Amino acid sequence: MGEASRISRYLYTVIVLFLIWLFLTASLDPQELEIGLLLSLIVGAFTYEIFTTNGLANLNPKRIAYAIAYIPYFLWAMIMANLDVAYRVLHPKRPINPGIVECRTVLESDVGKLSLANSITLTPGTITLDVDGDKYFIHWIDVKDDSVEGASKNITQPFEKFLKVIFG
Amino acid sequence: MLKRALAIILLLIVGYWLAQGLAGVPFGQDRMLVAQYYLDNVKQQTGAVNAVTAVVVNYRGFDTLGEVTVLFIASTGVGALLWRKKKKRTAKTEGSIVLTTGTRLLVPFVMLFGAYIFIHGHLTPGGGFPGGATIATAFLLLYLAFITYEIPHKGFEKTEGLAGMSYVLVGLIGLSIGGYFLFDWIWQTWNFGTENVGRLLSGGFIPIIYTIIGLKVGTELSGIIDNMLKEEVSE
Amino acid sequence: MIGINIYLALIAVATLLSMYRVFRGPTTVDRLVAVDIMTTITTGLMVLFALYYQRMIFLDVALVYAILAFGGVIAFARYMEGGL
Amino acid sequence: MINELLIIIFAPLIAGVIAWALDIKGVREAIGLIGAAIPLAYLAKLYSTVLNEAVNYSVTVSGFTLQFQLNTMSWYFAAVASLVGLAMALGMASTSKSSYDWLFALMSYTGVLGVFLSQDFVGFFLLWEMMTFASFMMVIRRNKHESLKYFVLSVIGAYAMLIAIGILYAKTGALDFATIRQALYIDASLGAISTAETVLIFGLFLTAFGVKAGAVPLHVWAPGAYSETDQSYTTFFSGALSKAGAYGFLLLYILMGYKLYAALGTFHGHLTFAYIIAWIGAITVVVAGFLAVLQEDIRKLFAYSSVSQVGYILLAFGLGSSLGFAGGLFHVLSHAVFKGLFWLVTAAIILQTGKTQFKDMGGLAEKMPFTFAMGLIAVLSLAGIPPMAGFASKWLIYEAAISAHMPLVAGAIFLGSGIAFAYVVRFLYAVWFGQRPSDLEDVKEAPLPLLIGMALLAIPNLLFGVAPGIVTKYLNRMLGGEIVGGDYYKLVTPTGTYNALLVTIALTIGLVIAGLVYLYGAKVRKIKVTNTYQSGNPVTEEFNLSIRKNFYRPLAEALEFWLKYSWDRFYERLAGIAEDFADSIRQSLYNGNVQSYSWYLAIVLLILALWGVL
Amino acid sequence: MNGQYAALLIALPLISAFFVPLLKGAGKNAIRYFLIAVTALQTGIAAWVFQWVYSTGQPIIVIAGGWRPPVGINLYFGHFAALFVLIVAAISFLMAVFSLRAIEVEPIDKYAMLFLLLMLGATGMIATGDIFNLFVFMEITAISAYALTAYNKTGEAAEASMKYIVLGGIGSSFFLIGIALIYGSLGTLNMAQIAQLAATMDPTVAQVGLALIIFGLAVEAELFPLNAWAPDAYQAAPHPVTVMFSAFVVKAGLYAMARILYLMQDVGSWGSVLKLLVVLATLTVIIAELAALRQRNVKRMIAYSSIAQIGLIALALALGTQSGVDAGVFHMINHAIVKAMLFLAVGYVAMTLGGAEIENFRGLGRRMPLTAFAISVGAIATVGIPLFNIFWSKIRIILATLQVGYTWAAVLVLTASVVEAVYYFRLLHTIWFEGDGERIDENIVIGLMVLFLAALVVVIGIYPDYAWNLAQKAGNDLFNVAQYVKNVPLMGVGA
Amino acid sequence: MISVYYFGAIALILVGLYAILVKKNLLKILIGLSIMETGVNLLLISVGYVSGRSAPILSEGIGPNQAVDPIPQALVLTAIVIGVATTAMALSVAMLIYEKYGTLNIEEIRRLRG
Amino acid sequence: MNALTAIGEILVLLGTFFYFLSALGLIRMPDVYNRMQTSTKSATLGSLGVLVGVGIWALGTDFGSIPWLTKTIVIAVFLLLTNPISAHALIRAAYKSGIPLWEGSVVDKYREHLEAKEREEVEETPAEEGGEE
Ligand code: NA
Ligand code: NA
Repeated sequence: MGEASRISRYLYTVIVLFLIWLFLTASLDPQELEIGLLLSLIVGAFTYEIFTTNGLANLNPKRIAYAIAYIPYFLWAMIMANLDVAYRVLHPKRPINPGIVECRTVLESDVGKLSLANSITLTPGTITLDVDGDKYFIHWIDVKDDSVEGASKNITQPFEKFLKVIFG
Repeated sequence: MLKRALAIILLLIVGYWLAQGLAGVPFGQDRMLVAQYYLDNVKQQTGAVNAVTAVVVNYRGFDTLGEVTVLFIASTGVGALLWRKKKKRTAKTEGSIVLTTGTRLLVPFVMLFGAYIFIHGHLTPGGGFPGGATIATAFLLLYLAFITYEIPHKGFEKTEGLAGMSYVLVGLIGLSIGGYFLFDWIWQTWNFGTENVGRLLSGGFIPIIYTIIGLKVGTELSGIIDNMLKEEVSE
Repeated sequence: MIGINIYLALIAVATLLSMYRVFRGPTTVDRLVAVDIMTTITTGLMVLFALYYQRMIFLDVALVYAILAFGGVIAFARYMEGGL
Repeated sequence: MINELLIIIFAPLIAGVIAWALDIKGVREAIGLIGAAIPLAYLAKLYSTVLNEAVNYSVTVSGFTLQFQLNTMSWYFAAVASLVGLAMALGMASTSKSSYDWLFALMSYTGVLGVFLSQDFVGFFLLWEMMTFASFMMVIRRNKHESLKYFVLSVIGAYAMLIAIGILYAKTGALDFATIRQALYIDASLGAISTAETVLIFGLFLTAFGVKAGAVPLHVWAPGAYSETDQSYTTFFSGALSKAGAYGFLLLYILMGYKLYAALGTFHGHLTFAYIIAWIGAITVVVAGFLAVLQEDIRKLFAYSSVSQVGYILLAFGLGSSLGFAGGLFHVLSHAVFKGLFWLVTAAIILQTGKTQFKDMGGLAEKMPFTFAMGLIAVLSLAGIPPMAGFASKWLIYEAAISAHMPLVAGAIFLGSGIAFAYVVRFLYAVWFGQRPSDLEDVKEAPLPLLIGMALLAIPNLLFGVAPGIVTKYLNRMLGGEIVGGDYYKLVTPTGTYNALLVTIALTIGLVIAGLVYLYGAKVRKIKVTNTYQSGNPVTEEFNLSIRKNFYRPLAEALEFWLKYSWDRFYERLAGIAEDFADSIRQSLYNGNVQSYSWYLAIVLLILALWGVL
Repeated sequence: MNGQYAALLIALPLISAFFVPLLKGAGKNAIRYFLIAVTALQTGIAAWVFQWVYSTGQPIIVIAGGWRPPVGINLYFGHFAALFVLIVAAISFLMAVFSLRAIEVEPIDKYAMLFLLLMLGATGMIATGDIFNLFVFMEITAISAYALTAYNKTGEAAEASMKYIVLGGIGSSFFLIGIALIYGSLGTLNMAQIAQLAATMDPTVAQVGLALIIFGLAVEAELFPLNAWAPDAYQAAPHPVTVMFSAFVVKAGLYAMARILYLMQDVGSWGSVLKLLVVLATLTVIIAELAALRQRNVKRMIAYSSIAQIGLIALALALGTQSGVDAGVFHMINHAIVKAMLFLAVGYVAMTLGGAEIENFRGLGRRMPLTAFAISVGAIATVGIPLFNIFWSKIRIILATLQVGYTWAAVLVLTASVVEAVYYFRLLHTIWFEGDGERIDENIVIGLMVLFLAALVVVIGIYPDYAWNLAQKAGNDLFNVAQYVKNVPLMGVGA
Repeated sequence: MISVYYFGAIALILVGLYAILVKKNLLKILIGLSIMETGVNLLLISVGYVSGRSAPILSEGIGPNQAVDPIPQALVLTAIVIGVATTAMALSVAMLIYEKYGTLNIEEIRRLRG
Repeated sequence: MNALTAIGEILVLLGTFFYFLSALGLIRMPDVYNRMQTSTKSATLGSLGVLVGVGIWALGTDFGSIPWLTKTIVIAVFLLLTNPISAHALIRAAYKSGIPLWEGSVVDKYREHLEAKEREEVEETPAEEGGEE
């Protein structure tokens, strides 16, 4: 995926920053809005180069829709993960069977990989140890299948269908 | 072992003594004298809602000028002590894609938030120093994630200097307009923002000074980090 | 606010347990993990305090704290990985 | 109009500075001489005024009022000093080629005069220090070790004086002599100043003045310092500067005599504090005398001799009677003139021969007849042979000791005289008579200025020897009573009478007879140097005794037990211990470990805490 | 001009220090000359303030931000501050000139900044009228001093700096605790108001607070045994910086100690604090003199000597009498001049001959006569020979000490001074009467500076009245707290 | 009555001082220094606390008589920055020492003494 | 007491409970890897609960306002993003600083990967360094 134009990237950054500003202040006071916009413009100017490669393309409605849909899915997975934790922590025998397994991902974008890694970390029994290209090394508290394919199926694939659309 | 025992005995006695002294300053009692004056007058005298900020920048602005100076000294001192003709980062491993990408996403936000902190100094807790520290954290993250990252040194040093000069200049303008060094001429002479107390564009020169401080602290702390993370390259 | 004591008790116990891990180690990373947990818990505690004192402005403090703590943890983690 | 007192005091210094700054041969000496002569001239001019009333002058410096006064006593001391000072300048015109010497010699001259004229402790101390500093500068140029000794002892003395002055100031609130004297007089009955404090002040002053006077055991600097400088300067150094110490003792009487009496009482009928001074003097006379005898170096000999002679003055003052004072004061004058003369003679010898050891000298009487004559006068005066000034003063002291019922002290005077005779005889013979070493064949008479200087000092030796009444009459006036009776030529004390004129006449007749016998009687036979030793036996070190070398070695062997105990070595060991102590403090306290340093902080905190908690 | 413009004494060094990074491109010499220009200007302003204060007899009260004390922070340029700020500026100017040659260590721009801020810190410490502001300025001074101590970047320099940091850090922490106690008890930080209210303080709080503040400041003021950092720092720091340490940094600490001491004289335990200080000061003199005795490194030797003199000043200031304070202030002036000259000369020798070991001083009298002359004048003056300036202040101190009845202290201090005489004597002998060597061309500018200082030493020695007069006025400013309180235009908050 | 805050503050101060007095590693000593500074800051803040009152930010219904003392808070802000500055200096000095001496054991960092 | 406060309070309660679980995991798990497994997740979820809970709760009070919720959401999102990154950084640090896996661990693919990579580098020495940037 090639880089978007500078203007597109800058505008995208400013928009995101201004949205964050709105959340931070949650105020429609024109003074806040003016200063917020000014600061977004300034900070954006310094940071857009590292912030985004896609620029405004990220605001594609399909992506946003998938992203919104991803939230409940992910939250559910996370709550499950925590119940799993509760079980393991509170169980007197500490039923664990840990190890480091390798998975593969189909995701290509950096942000996509980051989201996948974070999702893995926050969901049942897994933490991303390292990412090298398309290889994910994952510490798994209860190793069920130590082959690459088996692990991928268990760990990465459930998230990828969303993330593939959101981040490419 | 004996040394440790002696140290403990000694410290217990000293601690008891300090406690004795503190017993004369009962916890939670209202002993405000000057402070009550601040609380009673802060809004109309300085335009700030945050009394701490008013104290820091306005009533005791002289301290803050000193504080800025202290940090400047530290930055200069670290730069001087770790000065090398050629230097380079020595980190061995690059951060993983998780860290680098996370940093990319976070840096603009952290910087914006830093600016938010110092621009709202007169309304909320915070101000130039936490704001500056937040901004410096953004640079720290860049350093941590990318082993090849370097701050634009020269620009930062000049920013530091300019920010410091601006602070003193604001004070000197006060001296020439109001007759006193560090006089808040925006609030007290121009009466700018007096109808606005509690909103962003108020607080006299506090937002200006906090912006200056925020920039200065941000660049200084980043400079310190930069100096500490680099080692001499022998050639 | 029926439960404020319960929350505080839970948080206090959690902090104490983490503290135990901080002192106990055995490895530096163990301590770091415990510190990381503690900072997360403390962020939550600050937010709770904001509610308790009915001061929204404390939320900004919590966020600053979270940012600085994150920077600190990453710095130590990277250092443990093999130098900065 | 600049005050005359200021001119008297500062003329030498100003001349010295100018001479030093110009540094032109000839001009330097001329200016120095003028500067050295001015005080004497002014003192002479003011003589009659002083007899009637004191001349005062005061100036304020840094909030301190400096008072100067020319009264009968200060005139006397100043006159002695300026006489010697002029002689010194004359001597230096011959012996010293250095503007450095001129500067500091004249500076010390100013210091001495200032000390005598000061009427308050600030000026006194200031000028005392100037005098010390300048004399130190004269020594340091030539010898480090000796100057270090002088320096350390001077500093000790100075600080002791400073503390004493300070305590007095704290107790009386004054720094001028008149008020202090008054206050102490009153306090003698009130007793607000405790005995311990009084003793402390006394002890401190004793130390301070004792150092300068060279009193045993504080004398260790003196032999070295006196000998390791320009000998013309030593004329002044030993002749006048050491008198400042003696003057200090006198000052003690004036300022705090009554208080000391009240505090310390009497001992065997004598004032206790005076008794101490007397014994210090007596011991100095004897110890330094013995040491003088044992010297092989002409300068060292006279150095010890000087110490010993100043002892007489202290001894006299310590008798505590008017007669004692009269004797001591007289001896101030006579010692100044005869010892000054001695040093000029020594300067001449060293200048002309380049030698300082007795063993290298001999038979110089023929080569330097005038100098020899002067030396003879000095010898006679020092040995206390009438009709020299030295006899008159010693006689007075002796009489005073007898009438004060201090036989042991009187014995010391007697013993001292005997010892003095022993060493001057050696000087007389070893230098002037006997075989002349071959390398001294070309020796010439000393240069003219030096000779004039000698003459300047020789005349008073004779004059006040023949007419001691001139001095005693003045002293009577100074001390306020008919203490020594008689006329110009006759001294009458409660226990004896000395008619100088009679003695002079008798002696002159005797000398004339002896001269005739010498000219027409015995024929001197010249023999080879080698023949003088041991009847032809091989010369070995053990038995190599001659008047010129190890002459008094048997005495040294006899005194061996005592000589083991050298004050020098004692002080050196003391200094060594002090330095080792300093080193151990340095190494153990500042051990370089920041943790130890942190402990120091913690300990201070602990002390603060304990002080708060307890 | 309005008296408020005395604030320029703070503003100028600050803005100049901040300007240096912008000047970096212009080259090293530009920075050096800039430093000289700024310090010269600062000296000019200080002279103007001095002139103002001493001609009107009234202090200048700079009111920061226009907030009258105790609401705002005020600077108090009384007779003491006006005099010492001038000394600070003048010595800084001389050292800026000296730095032209003495500083070869990179980076010069940072040196210039730290240099200016060290000057600023001392100026602020002397001028401020607020106790916490004093802490801030103390830290400015201390931290720039830490950096400058290590500036040579040798192992020794770093070591010295580390010691300074650790001890200074402990000291400042406890100082701050003291401030917390006093603030907690009185609710104000303004010095004048503290003095006004001191009598009303809880006695225990007052005692602990005062003790802690004095403890903290005593570290900066180099009182034994809190001074262990000092010889190392003096030895390792660049020569101009050593001069500044000795001439005014430590003086600022001493001043602060004395100021707070006298402000709180209504506090119950005041007398015992004084006694404790007298003991510490006496010990400082004795130990420092002993430690100097066998030093082989002349710079270090003079450092110890400097500490001893500081002890003497502290002794005078701790006597609790007007005459003691006057004497102490007088000694501060004299010591600043003499030690500036000594360290300057010794530093110059060390630079030229490659070290400050005693061996380097052999035959100095022939090799570098002017410098040797300066060292001699300094040594003689320090020992307290009359007709040199220190004599007058030393004797004043001794008299004041005895007046209060501390005979033992006077005796001990003077006894220790004998030791001082001995080691200076040795140094002088080494310089003038030992060794030999080629004549070296001495730098004319440094020579002029040295001569100027030597002339001051002698002029004050011969005519001490003017300086003594200044010292008395400054001492009165320090001692007469009632007058101080009256001079500060306190608004009616609380009291 | 000594409050728990005072107690904590004193404890921190003493712990920091203990580290300085006992630990051999320079970095540990510097950490001790930092702990001590933290304790002092806590103490300062505690001194300014007034029971039942809120932060001195006069918004959200907090009036001049419902706020705690703002001064100690302002002071602590300054003190913290000063502490940071000191620590930064100390660390770079420690780095320099390590570079020159090859150790951080303070018993071996003793070239200057006596 | 209204619905918002009730929801908020329940969320806060759940959040603090997960905090407790997280800390318990720190104590109970046998090695640093497994401790992270249990604690990171629960701490993050706990924060989510507490933060959003407080935001909602505040809306139901008389002093509450929308900014309460938006601000807490910002903080929550921040933690959601950063906590796993910290965990990742920490576990990598643990592994790279040589802390061995728990003795009961069944597999270590990462070790194999690293060893393979090392062999590759040894074989083709001038190969470029593995940077993903
Ligand atoms: Na975190
Ligand atoms: Na986490």
